[in-house]
Amino acid sequence: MNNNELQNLIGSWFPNQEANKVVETVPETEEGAEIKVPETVNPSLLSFSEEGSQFLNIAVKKEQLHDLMKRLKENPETNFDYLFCLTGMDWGKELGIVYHLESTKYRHQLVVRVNTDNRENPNFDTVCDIWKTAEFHEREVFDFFGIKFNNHPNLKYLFLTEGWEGYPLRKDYVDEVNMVIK
Amino acid sequence: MPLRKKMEPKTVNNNFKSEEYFINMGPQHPATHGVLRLLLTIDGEIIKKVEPDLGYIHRSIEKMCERDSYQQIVHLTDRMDYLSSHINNEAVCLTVENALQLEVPERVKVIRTIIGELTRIASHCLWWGVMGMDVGALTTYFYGFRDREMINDIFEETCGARLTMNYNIPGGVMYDIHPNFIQRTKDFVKHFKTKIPEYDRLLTGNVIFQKRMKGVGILSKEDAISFGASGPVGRGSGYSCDVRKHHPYSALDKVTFNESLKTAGDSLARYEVRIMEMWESLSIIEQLIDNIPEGDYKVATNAVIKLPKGEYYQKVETARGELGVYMVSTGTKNPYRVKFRSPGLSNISLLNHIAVGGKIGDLVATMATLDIVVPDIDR
Amino acid sequence: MNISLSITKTIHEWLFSIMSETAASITEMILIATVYLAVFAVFGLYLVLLERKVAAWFQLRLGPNRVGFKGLFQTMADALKLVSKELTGTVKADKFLYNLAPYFVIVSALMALAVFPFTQEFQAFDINIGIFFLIAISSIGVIGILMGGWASNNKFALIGAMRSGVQTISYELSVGLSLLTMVLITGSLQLSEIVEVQKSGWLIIQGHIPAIIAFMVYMIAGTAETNRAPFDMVEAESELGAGFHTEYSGMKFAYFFLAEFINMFIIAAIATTIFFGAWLSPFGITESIPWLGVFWFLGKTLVIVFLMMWFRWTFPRLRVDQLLTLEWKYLLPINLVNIVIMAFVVWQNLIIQL
Amino acid sequence: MSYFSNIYKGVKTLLTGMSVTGKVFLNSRKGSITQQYPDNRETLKMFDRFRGEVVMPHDENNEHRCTGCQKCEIACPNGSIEIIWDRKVNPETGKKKKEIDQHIYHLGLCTMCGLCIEACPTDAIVWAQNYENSVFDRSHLTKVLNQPGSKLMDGVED
Repeated sequence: MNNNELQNLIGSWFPNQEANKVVETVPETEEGAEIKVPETVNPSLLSFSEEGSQFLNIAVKKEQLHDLMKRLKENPETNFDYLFCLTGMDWGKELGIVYHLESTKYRHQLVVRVNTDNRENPNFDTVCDIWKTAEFHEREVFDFFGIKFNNHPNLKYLFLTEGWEGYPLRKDYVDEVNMVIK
Repeated sequence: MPLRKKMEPKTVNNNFKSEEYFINMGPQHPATHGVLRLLLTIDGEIIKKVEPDLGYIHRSIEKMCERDSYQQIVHLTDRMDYLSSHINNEAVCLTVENALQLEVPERVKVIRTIIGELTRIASHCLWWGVMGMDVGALTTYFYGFRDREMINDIFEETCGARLTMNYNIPGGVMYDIHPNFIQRTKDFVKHFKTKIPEYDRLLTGNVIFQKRMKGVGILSKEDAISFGASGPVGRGSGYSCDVRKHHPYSALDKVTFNESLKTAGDSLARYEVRIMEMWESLSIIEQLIDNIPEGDYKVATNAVIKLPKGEYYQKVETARGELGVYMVSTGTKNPYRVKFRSPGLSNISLLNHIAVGGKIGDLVATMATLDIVVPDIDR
Repeated sequence: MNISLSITKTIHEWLFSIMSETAASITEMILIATVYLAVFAVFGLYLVLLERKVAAWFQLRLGPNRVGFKGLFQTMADALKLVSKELTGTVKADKFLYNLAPYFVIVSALMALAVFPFTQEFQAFDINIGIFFLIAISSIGVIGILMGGWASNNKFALIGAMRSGVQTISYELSVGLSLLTMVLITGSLQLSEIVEVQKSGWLIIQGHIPAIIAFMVYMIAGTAETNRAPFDMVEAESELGAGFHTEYSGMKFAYFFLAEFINMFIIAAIATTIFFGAWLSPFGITESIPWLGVFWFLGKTLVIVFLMMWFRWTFPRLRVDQLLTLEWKYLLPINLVNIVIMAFVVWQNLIIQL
Repeated sequence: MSYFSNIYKGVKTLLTGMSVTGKVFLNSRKGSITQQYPDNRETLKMFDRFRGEVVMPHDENNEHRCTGCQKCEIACPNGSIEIIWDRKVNPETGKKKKEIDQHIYHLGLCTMCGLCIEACPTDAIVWAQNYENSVFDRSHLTKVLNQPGSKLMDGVED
């Protein structure tokens, strides 16, 4: 499936109803795929972009993250069964996660991003019930960005020692002793 | 910040059943290949739970990349998966070249591919030796090293270093290949073709080894995909995940080779995939070594490389699996964020899944077939 | 040997002339024990050197070649180093058992040496239950290993010790039964008599097929008895670090180490005595010079020791359950059938006598 | 019957394995792959591209090619190179010219990546094939590459 088709299909899962209303009644059938009107996508839930990246990017609200991911994996047309990269990001004001997905069946790739501007207590839903590899990668993100994952089975420091202060990969992390800044 | 506080060991809270006990395998343990620590919950000899505790060799290479220029990042990747350092370098260089839309000469592509495949063989040689050692046949180690030394000599002559070569630079390779390179490589290929059958006779066919490996540490294809297994670990489970096939880079689209696949998913399958891969790498080298095109060995880049604003992702197949480089640039001379998707972290995460229910000996053998390099996991 | 024999005879007569009979025989025993101890401690060190050299030659290496001529004093230097090292131990170890274990292991190893007939005369004790004594003694050593592993207060050591217990208890069955097969021919447990029987052909030739099977079973079980690769579950350095002697250092570790090599020598020496005619030369070529027997004995033993080293440096290690499978599903049934075959051979007098 | 064929096959594979090691054992006199390092210093020759340490070659007039442009210092990822320089007046032309005072190289920090030598526009620094870098004190690893009293070769411009 190329990027356009993917965009249409995924967009159809989040039809544009009134803003702020959490989509609960997603259409069960896949007929929505044929309707080629991207404007139907609810812009407050989902937005697409291909700018500055070789993949199709989906920015999703964190409330919709788990829902979207589950559908991406389980829908037979998308079938994104391989999470090949899970990256924590510090965008300055916001913290976020970038998921790189691939389908081992169709070999199409997709990037899903989710951001939050809550730097004190950032949290997202875990996806490790969807892809088991996410367990360790989410723990890595938890180590270095302090992003918490709801429902994660074993969320504790993976690399850092217990009681480490600060989140080393955030941009505002300071450590005069160990960091050499050029 | 006081350093002392950071050095305190992690405390462990486990609720045991009465028969179960707890063993701390590592960080200094012969089978963990470095400083990996495994917290084992054991019932007699049966493994109940394996919990890897990582970070003993974490150097925060990703953070260091954020302060380094694009040329300087390359040499840091040598220190991640030091057994396939050339391929790691290549991954970063390809990312930068793609971002700059720089077309490197054909000669560079071929050189990179040949050295990459030699790296893969060298890595598998070492793995084979260590694999034998982990199951108790100590002699294999030296036989593996004998053949690996020849590759290291080739590297030293051309790249100037044996392990952390830093031979790739964005835009090409650092020097042209040494005049002896082609002859030495051919000699090696000839030599090694007689040695792989010897490997098979010494270890693969051995009845004890077969018994140790067959049906141990079974990983199904679905789990392999879900755990993000890549490289020989994934291919041993019948999961076609060779980046060289699916997303060919450098000169790999010009050669023909088979993807080594086994469907059993046990330790023996992973072992056999690596042995098959050595044959495939030899065939790739043979296809390319006589046809290295003439031309420049690098194209000039600016002294200060600035990537256009955007995000770049490049995956390559290292000896251990899929290495991804995710680079975010804001247009300055340093990357905004670099993430290395290392094959080791995904592969170690499935250890608990496949080792539970086996014996301590099985755990060691299974871990050896995962081919762990700890700096690659920790970065 | 006449000179040395006359020396021993002189000492013997002198001892009995200056003190009472009881005191003299006790002194004599102590003297013999001291000589054995000294000789076999050094011999054990050279076995270690041999192992290291052989390993090196199997592994494309050179082996120790620095200390002394071609490295001949390497293990001596190592022993000196070990003597001078601090004896460390764990805080919560059971001190008494912890300290006792190495002596237990080394003493039980040395005790077995007493009965070997190095030549016709050169045998410290010729008891009439020689083989029985050897089997009994060789399985006592495991108690020392169990004690050491248990008392160390270390889980790796404990696992190693428990594996050792399981292994020795299983495999001493096969050792015993394979020797029993040969006893059917000799009809005696006394080692000197067994050698006497072999004057008309070594037992491995006399007993032909069942003897060869018994020898193979004995070699496998004997390698397992000494806890050497491919049966080194006890140490299994890639699994347990150092196994039962993880917490031992210095001389106590050296005792364990030495005992392992002396045990290997004992297993090979038993095989030599039972299967290959002890000090008898092939076809009686040096029968006229009886003291050459010691060289024949050592030569045959070292060939078997080399075979065990060859095993060690070639094969991967078995898993602990496969170890038991091998014993109880393969070696033991084969052994039992083999005894029946041997009994048939002896009954029908199918023995090959030269 | 498979019981006996298993035993037969098993023993056969074991003997095959032993034949491999046995062959090596018999050829052990010439097959050794180890080197006896301190003894073979004379014959141990590194490849000409071997990265041992960074040196600055001087000619017979004690002149080097370093103009003090500091490109190597910038290229170095670890801060192994520090250049102390000054502007001095050339007595013949009367022009002020950059001249190095000390080219300091911390071998202990160097990762042998070769970026400094790539960056050098005048080939003033090159790799040396020295492989014996152990010293008794860490401070010995900090080296000044330009010899005392040396000066810039004529005609070298960056």
